[in-house]
Amino acid sequence: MDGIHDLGGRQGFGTIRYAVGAPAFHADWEKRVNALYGMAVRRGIFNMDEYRHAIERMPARQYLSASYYERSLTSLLTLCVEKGIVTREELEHLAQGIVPLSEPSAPGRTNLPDPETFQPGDLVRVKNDFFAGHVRMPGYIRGKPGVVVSESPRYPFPDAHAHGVEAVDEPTYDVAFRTEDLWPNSADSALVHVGVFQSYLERAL
Amino acid sequence: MDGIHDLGGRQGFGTIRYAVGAPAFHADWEKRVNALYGMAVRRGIFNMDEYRHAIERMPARQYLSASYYERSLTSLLTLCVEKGIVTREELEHLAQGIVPLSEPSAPGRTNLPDPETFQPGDLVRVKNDFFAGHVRMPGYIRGKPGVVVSESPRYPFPDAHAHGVEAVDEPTYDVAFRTEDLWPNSADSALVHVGVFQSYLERAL
Amino acid sequence: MNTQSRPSQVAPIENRVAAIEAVFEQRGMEPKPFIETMTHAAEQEWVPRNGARVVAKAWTDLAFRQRLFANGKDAVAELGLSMPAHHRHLVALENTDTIHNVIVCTLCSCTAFTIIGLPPDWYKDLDYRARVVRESRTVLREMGLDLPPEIEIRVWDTTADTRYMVIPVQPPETIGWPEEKLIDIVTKESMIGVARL
Amino acid sequence: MNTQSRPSQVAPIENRVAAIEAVFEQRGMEPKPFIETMTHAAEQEWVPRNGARVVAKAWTDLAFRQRLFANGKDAVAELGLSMPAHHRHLVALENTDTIHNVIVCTLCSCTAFTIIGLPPDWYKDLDYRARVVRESRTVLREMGLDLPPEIEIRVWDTTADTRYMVIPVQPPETIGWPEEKLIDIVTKESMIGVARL
Repeated sequence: MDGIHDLGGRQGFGTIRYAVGAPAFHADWEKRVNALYGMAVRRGIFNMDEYRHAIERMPARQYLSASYYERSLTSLLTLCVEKGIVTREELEHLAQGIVPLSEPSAPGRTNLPDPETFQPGDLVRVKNDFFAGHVRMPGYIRGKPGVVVSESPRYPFPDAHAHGVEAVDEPTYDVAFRTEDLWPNSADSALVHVGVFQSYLERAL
Repeated sequence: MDGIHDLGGRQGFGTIRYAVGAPAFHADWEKRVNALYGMAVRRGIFNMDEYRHAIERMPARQYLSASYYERSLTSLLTLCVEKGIVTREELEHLAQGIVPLSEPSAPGRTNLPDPETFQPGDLVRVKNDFFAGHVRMPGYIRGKPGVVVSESPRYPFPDAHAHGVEAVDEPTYDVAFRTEDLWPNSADSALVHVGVFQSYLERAL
Repeated sequence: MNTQSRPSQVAPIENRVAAIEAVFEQRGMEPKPFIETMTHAAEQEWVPRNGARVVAKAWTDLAFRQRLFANGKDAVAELGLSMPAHHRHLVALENTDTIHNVIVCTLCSCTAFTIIGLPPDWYKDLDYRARVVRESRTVLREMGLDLPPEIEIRVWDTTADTRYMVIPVQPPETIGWPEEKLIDIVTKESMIGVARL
Repeated sequence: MNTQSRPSQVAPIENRVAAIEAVFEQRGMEPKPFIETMTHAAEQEWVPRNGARVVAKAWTDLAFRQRLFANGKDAVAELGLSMPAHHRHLVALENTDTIHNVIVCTLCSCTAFTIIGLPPDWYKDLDYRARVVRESRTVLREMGLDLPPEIEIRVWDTTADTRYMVIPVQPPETIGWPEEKLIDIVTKESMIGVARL
C-alpha cells in the first residue's frame, strides 16, 4: 500500500536526533511491548509480515505521531483482536480507556505470475505495480532501473504472508539503484541497495 | 518538494467526515486567520505561492496533526518572520509561549528550458522531474502520460513565484490522465484532470 | 513571562492569532476593520447562492450557458460575481447523464470560493484530498452518491490557479421552473460534485 | 468504568500494555518470565559487542573474513552468535578507503539486532528513514561524518529479511593490536555506518 509509512525519499523531514550510544528504550513499558509482540510471534499468533503490515495500517495521523514502540503496541493489540485472542471491548475495559487500533486490511495476493530468474549483473526494472495490501517494495524504486548484485535465500512472499494467503517462498535480489535514476538532480549521489522480491522485478530491455 | 502535503493517491486515509451543509469555520480565531493572511497577501507581504509553500514547509508531523486554519496560521507567522515584519521572539513574547514555524525553504528556480506549446488533443508526458522547492506537480502524475484538453491563462511559475525568483508567467494545460495509467489495477476507473504548468510537460513520443 | 528566556510550552492557538493581529495593529495596518470586512464577505457574500444563480441561469438561458462554458469568469461577471485577481480562469464543468465531475485540491484546498462558497471542513481534510483522485467512485459512494456504472467520473485536481465549478444536471421535474425557484435547489455539494440533484 | 459504555479518553499507554499482558496472563501464556528473558536478552545478550567481535575477527583473520563475506550467518555462528529464524541471511558490508556503507530500513526499522544490538532511537525515527536514502552525504555530514568526495556511498535499505552489518575500515594505528583490544574500539554506530573509526 502507498501508505504514510513509505518514507524513503520523502522531503520535509528534519535533523536526526543523533547521539553516540543513544538508547533503544526510553521507558519500561517499551521493553514489555518488545517482549510481548515477540512472544506472540513465537507462539504463532501472527508472523512478522502480519506484524509489519498492522503497523502500516495505522491511521496516518496516528502513525506519524506515535513513537516506535507505540506503533509496535498498536500492531500487537490490533492483531490480537483480529485473531480472536481478545475483544476490543475487553482490552478497553482492562485499559480503562479507548484502545486505538489499526484499520482493516485489504486482501492479500499470491506470488506474481511469470517470475524471472536473474543473475548478478542483470539489468532489471521494478514493475510499475500498485497493491493495496502489504508490500515490501518502497515507492521510490517503483518503475526504476537497477542492477542485480546478488541473490538472497528465499523468503515468504510478504504480499501473501501478511494476509494469511498461501504462497511459495521466493528469491530476493540485492538490486543496486543509482540515486541519479531514483531522484534525478535531486539527491546526493549514491548507490541505494534494496532487497527486492522476485515478483516485483522484470528484465530491463 | 516531495512533502507530506502531496497526498493525492496516498493510501491509509479514512472515511470522509461528510455532512451536508458542513461549515467552513469552527471557531472565531479561524475567521481571523483567514482574514489576516488575506490582508498580508493584499498588502503584498507575500503572494499565494509563498503562502502555499510555507504551509508545505511545516514539519511533517505538525502538518498532519494541525487543522486547516492552524496550517494557514503557521504559514502566515512563518512568512511574517521571514519577511522581517516581526521577530519570532516578539511573537513568542506576545503569544506567551512557543510559536511553531515552518522549516526554511530550498532555493527556487526559473521556468524550465525549452518549453513546448501544446494543442488540445496532444499526447503529453509529465517530466520525471524532482525539485526540492515549491512545485505544483502532484507526485502521482510524475512521468505519466496524458492528453491535453485545453489551455488556461498564463500564471506565474510557482517554482519561482514561491521563492521570490524572477520568472515569466507561463501557460497551464488542462491535462486528462486515466487512473489506469496513474495507478494500474489499483484505482477506481476515472479521468483525473490536472492543471499542469508548461514547464512540467513534454511531448509524448 | 521573562522575554529573555524562551518559553517551554506551545502557545495556545488563540494567543498566536492574537499575537500576529497585535503586530499588524502596531504596524499601523488596522487589521480589525479588515477582519470585519473579510469575515462579512466570507459569511455573507461568498455564499453558494452565487454559484446557484450561475447554475440556474445556465439551465434556463442557453446563450448564457454557452458563454459560461466558453469563459466562466466573464460569464459570472454578468451576474455581478467576481473572483480574486489570482483566479484567472473559471471552468464550468458540465455534468450529463453519462458524465459526473468532482473537484478536489490534493496539494492544499483551493476552490472558487467567491462563487461556490468557502470549502466545507471535509473538503480540506486529508482524507478527501488523498482518496478522491484514486478512489473516486468508492469515496462518492461512501458520501452517499452511488453512481451507476454507466456514469463516467472526471476528477478535477485544482493544482494551478484556474478554478472549477460543477454544473449539475437539472432534475427533470424542475424543467420549466422559474430561475428564482431553481436557485433554491442548487447546493454547494452539487457544485463541488459530491452530490447530484 | 462501566463495561457497557465505551470510554471517551484514549487509555494511557502503560494501561494498554498492562491490558494485553493481563490477557496473555489469563490465557495461560505466562508472559512475565518471557518478558524477563526477552528484556535480559535485549539488554545483555544482543549487544554491539557481538558485532564488534565479528569485526575484530574479520580484521585479524583473513580466512574468517572471506567466510564472513561468503556467508555471514554461518560465519557469525562460529563465534557462537545466532540470529532469529526469519533472518535467513546476514550480509557483511566492507568499507574501504573509497566505499562507505550505511544501513537503513525505510519501511519500518529492521536490523540485525542480535548482532549489532537493538537499533538506537534515531535509527527508528522518521527523519532518518525518510532522508538517508536520498540525502546520504548530507545526512551523514549532519551526524558528524563528513566524508571526502572521493568516498562513494552505498545505502542499504533493509526491505527483505536479509540483514546487514557494516565492517568498518580498521584504523591504521591499530594494525597488529590483539583481537580483544580491537573489539573495544568497534562501535554500534560504525556497524550501522553513520560513523567511521
